[in-house]
Amino acid sequence: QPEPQAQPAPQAVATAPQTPGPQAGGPSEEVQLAQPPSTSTPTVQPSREPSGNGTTYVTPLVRKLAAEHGIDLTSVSGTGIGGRVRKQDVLAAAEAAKAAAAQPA
Amino acid sequence: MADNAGFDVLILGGGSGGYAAAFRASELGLSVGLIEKDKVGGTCLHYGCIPTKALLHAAEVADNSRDSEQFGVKTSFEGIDMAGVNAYKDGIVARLYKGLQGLVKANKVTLIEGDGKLVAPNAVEVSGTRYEGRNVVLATGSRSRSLPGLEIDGTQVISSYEALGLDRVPASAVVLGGGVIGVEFASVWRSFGADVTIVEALPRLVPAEDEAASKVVERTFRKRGIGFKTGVRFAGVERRDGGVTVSLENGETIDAEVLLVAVGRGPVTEGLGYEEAGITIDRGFVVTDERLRTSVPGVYAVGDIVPGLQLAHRGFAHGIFVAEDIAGRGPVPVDDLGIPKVTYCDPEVASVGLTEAQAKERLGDDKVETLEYNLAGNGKSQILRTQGFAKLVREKDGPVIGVHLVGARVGELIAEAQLIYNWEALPHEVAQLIHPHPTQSEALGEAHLALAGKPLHVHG
Amino acid sequence: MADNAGFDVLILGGGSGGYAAAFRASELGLSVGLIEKDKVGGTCLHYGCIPTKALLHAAEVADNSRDSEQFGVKTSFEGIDMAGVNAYKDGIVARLYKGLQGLVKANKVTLIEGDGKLVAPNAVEVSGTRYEGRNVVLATGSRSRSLPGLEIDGTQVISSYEALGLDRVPASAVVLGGGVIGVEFASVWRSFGADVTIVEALPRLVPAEDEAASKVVERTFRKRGIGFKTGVRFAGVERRDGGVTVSLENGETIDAEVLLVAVGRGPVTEGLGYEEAGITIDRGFVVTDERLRTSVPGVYAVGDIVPGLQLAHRGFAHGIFVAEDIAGRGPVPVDDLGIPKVTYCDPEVASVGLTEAQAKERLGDDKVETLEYNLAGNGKSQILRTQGFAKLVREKDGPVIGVHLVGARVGELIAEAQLIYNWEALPHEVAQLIHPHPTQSEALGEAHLALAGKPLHVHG
Ligand SMILES: Cc1cc2nc3c(=O)[nH]c(=O)nc-3n(C[C@H](O)[C@H](O)[C@H](O)COP(=O)(O)OP(=O)(O)OC[C@H]3O[C@@H](n4cnc5c(N)ncnc54)[C@H](O)[C@@H]3O)c2cc1C
Ligand SMILES: Cc1cc2nc3c(=O)[nH]c(=O)nc-3n(C[C@H](O)[C@H](O)[C@H](O)COP(=O)(O)OP(=O)(O)OC[C@H]3O[C@@H](n4cnc5c(N)ncnc54)[C@H](O)[C@@H]3O)c2cc1C
Repeated sequence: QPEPQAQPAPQAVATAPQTPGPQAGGPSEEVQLAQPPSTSTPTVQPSREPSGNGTTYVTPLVRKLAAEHGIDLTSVSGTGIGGRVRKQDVLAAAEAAKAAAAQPA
Repeated sequence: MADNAGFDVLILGGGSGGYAAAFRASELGLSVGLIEKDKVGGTCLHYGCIPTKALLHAAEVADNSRDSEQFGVKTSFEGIDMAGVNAYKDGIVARLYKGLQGLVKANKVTLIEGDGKLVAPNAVEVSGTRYEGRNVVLATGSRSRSLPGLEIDGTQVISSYEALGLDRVPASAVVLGGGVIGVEFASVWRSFGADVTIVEALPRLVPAEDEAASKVVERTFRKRGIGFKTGVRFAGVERRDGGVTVSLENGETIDAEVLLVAVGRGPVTEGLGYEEAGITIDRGFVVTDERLRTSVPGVYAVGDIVPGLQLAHRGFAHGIFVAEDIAGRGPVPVDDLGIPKVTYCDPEVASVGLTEAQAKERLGDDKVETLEYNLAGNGKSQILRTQGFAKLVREKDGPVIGVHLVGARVGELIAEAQLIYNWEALPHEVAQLIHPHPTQSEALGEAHLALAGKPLHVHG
Repeated sequence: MADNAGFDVLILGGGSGGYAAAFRASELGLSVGLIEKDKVGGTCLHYGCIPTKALLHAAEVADNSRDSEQFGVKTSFEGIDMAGVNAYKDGIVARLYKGLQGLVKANKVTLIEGDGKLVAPNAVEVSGTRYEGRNVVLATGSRSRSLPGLEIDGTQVISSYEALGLDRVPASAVVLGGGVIGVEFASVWRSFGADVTIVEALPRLVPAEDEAASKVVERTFRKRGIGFKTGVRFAGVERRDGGVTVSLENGETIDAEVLLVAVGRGPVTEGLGYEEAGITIDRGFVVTDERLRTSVPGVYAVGDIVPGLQLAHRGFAHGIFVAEDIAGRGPVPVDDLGIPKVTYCDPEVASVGLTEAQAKERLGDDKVETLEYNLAGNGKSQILRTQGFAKLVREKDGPVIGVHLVGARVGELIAEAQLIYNWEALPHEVAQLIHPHPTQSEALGEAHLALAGKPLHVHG
């Protein structure tokens, strides 16, 4: 698809009149514009980093499934996008563990 | 269909709890008799959830019209046509009632119309006919309560039932009780133009909710011109021509056209043969174990007659649970804490799980972490011009154990929160996923991002 | 703050993708330079998501006022005050922009204002000054595309950019393109009173969505008086005094005041030194692997310049991912399929995961099960007088792999669906939990109940 000739170039964006709009009659909350609009009040400073395995992608449902089957998630290699551990990975690991246990000593 | 001599499941009361049990039991192949003396659908459909939410939507439309200029829409608001509002409300109810009646038929549930009385642990008598069931489910629901000595006369001193039938907007009203039903009517009437004053004995409005939610509701109500007196007890009411004078224990008096009594709902269990059949009753409620079994084998209870949250969807969950239990499916008991609650006033309040105070009481102050995300940072809420927050309560290093929301339309957001709570999600598990922009649901996403230590649109 | 000689992360473009990368990198202790030639916030905040959603809300208010009588609210709708609408819209943008600028400061991001050009894999030149970064993130976003030979003149033939700046409601408009942006503007203008005709070359409106969604949108648009021609290609436009005549390949012509070209957005990557630096470009887009690495080590790309969904929250997710990747956190890549999509016309369309057709293509016809729950059975949707559905697509005996919603306000419901999809929930895992009554979110609950084989309020 060729770039069209007369695209509104981003430059045009910057120079186009920015109508601030008639703010004079605005409701009183407009006055609060001077304040940064969003505030978050953590009553306790949240720990900056998640505890535990905060960077591995596990969903609560997978986590629970793993717990049910006694599977250590760090030992499971995920087949999901980017190595996500999926439910079926946990089930497969559980199967494998069962098979291994059934193996004659 | 079973003969009278024996349904698999015989259900007394066709409200949310009763009909849910009926449908589910029937799906599971059981024969079902459902006894209802009024209309299937019960309180929720006919005198509760549905008609009140229709009024609340009409109220929203009115507010929108009144405030339309701030959005650049030129409108003149000319008032409320109460006959029109009622036609709309009744139309919604009628339509859903029709649908529900169709479902009763489709599910092959035998509907037994009439006033039932338990005459044996396995039998209910209706207009002289005895119906038996291998299992009996009590689902007779609840009705408005009042205070000792305060008589509901239906015209000047009314309950939600009469309030829903009013053919006019009262010029002024005192609402006794600042819980769910009280604040919802106060909100509607205010939007319809009435002067409203809420009287609540506890120190805050919506006292069952997190304290932070009460604060926002109170602040917004104040702005909306809804009067309220909290921490004050009702002393008495004097009926006059064209109105009432309500007096409070602190000596104050308030004049109004009507007094709405919204101090809670009590179970409908009296005179129905329950105690005679040996069923343990406590302060009018039917006592059950967590599997909703009463003290008499084969007799279950569901819905508002079981102590706990009085909510239609709890009734549904109870009904489904009991049907599955009877069918031998071994379902998991319903946990009241995992049930989402919505208060539909403007602003809406929605929550699931523990409040901050409850969490601290259970786990200890230092084991609880909370985070409040202000809707001022949420684009879509700004567009709606609503204020409020999303507040998370988590067990330190553990899952989210409470979610509290305040603001326009937030009732729709608690469904997601409910999954988070019930699936015991950790904040970072939610934070990994990005909510659609720009929606109000982003507030939940941002709150989880922040609680997971990776705030995005958050001012410190 | 780093000297010019070396930021840890140097980001070119301060839109959703760029600023999210900046904030997250800074939280992780990295020094950040963010280059922006226009305004931080980019397309989404200033010319995209936010202003369009403000217009859509004004449109909702207008429709509500017009239709208020059916709710018993007496209103006379007197028209649109476009200056007022724009003041409202610009006020929202200004407020959020102020907030975002505050966040740039709070996050200690060095904002470099000006037009940047990549002059080496680790360097960007802005107004003659060279800035270096150990890592460079390209985030230059997208702009409206047109068709070959169709010139956007900014007054009669316009893009979304000019459409957002209009100081009047056009009496009539042809909208070229029935995708997200096209249907949103069509919806707004119709609510504002314009005659609108959409022209879409593909066989249906919102062609990226499930076919069932297109059907409801088309039916509702027809009722709303929005004209549309699908499966027809644009042939040309003739500019006249006071209007345009649009001709189609089938020989038809349509006269209108303006022609809005909404045929998609193309990446902004030309003339920025990308190819010269050795970065592989494909049809204008920057090619990356799933970790958003370009072909040149140390150079990443995020947001609309990366092929895939063009959505602000995908930009956020990309930005966060890249920052965490640079910080060595090993984050999990962003999966486009798990990103919720919302189209904010009336009725809204929202989805996540696969459409029915996509699922069948991937898994085979007999491996896919679907369920559509009609909003006619949903009390709250009835109260809002909206129509639509919740449709689930599941892998047979497996998880839910697609959720599709149509109806007023359903954009807020897709956040829950997104968890269901991304957490690979089975229908019965969702069905165990009961949604609050009466909400629109119940439709999702009912759909899962039905798909799990335990329908509650479902007509066969
Ligand atoms: C104003 C108001 C607003 C509400 N809003 C909401 C809301 O938004 N969301 C929500 O979740 N909940 C709401 N509720 C609560 C909700 O209505 C109840 O929780 C729900 O109806 C309880 O269901 P149930 O089946 O236990 O009882 P009910 O719905 O009360 O049903 C009991 C049924 O039993 C019948 N019955 C009683 N005795 C007999 C007898 N002897 N023989 C035959 N039939 C008998 C009754 O006629 C009735 O139909 C509201 C309630 C009120 C009053
Ligand atoms: C009308 C419309 C409605 C939309 N609605 C939605 C919606 O509701 N929801 C949604 O999710 N998405 C929506 N989008 C899409 C959304 O806006 C984009 O997906 C998002 O903005 C992409 O973010 P980005 O950071 O990749 O690019 P952009 O937001 O385009 O940001 C790129 C930034 O880079 C700057 N830049 C470019 N080149 C240079 C340079 N050489 N030097 C310095 N700076 C430069 C630009 O000025 C710009 O600020 C909408 C888009 C439009 C047009």
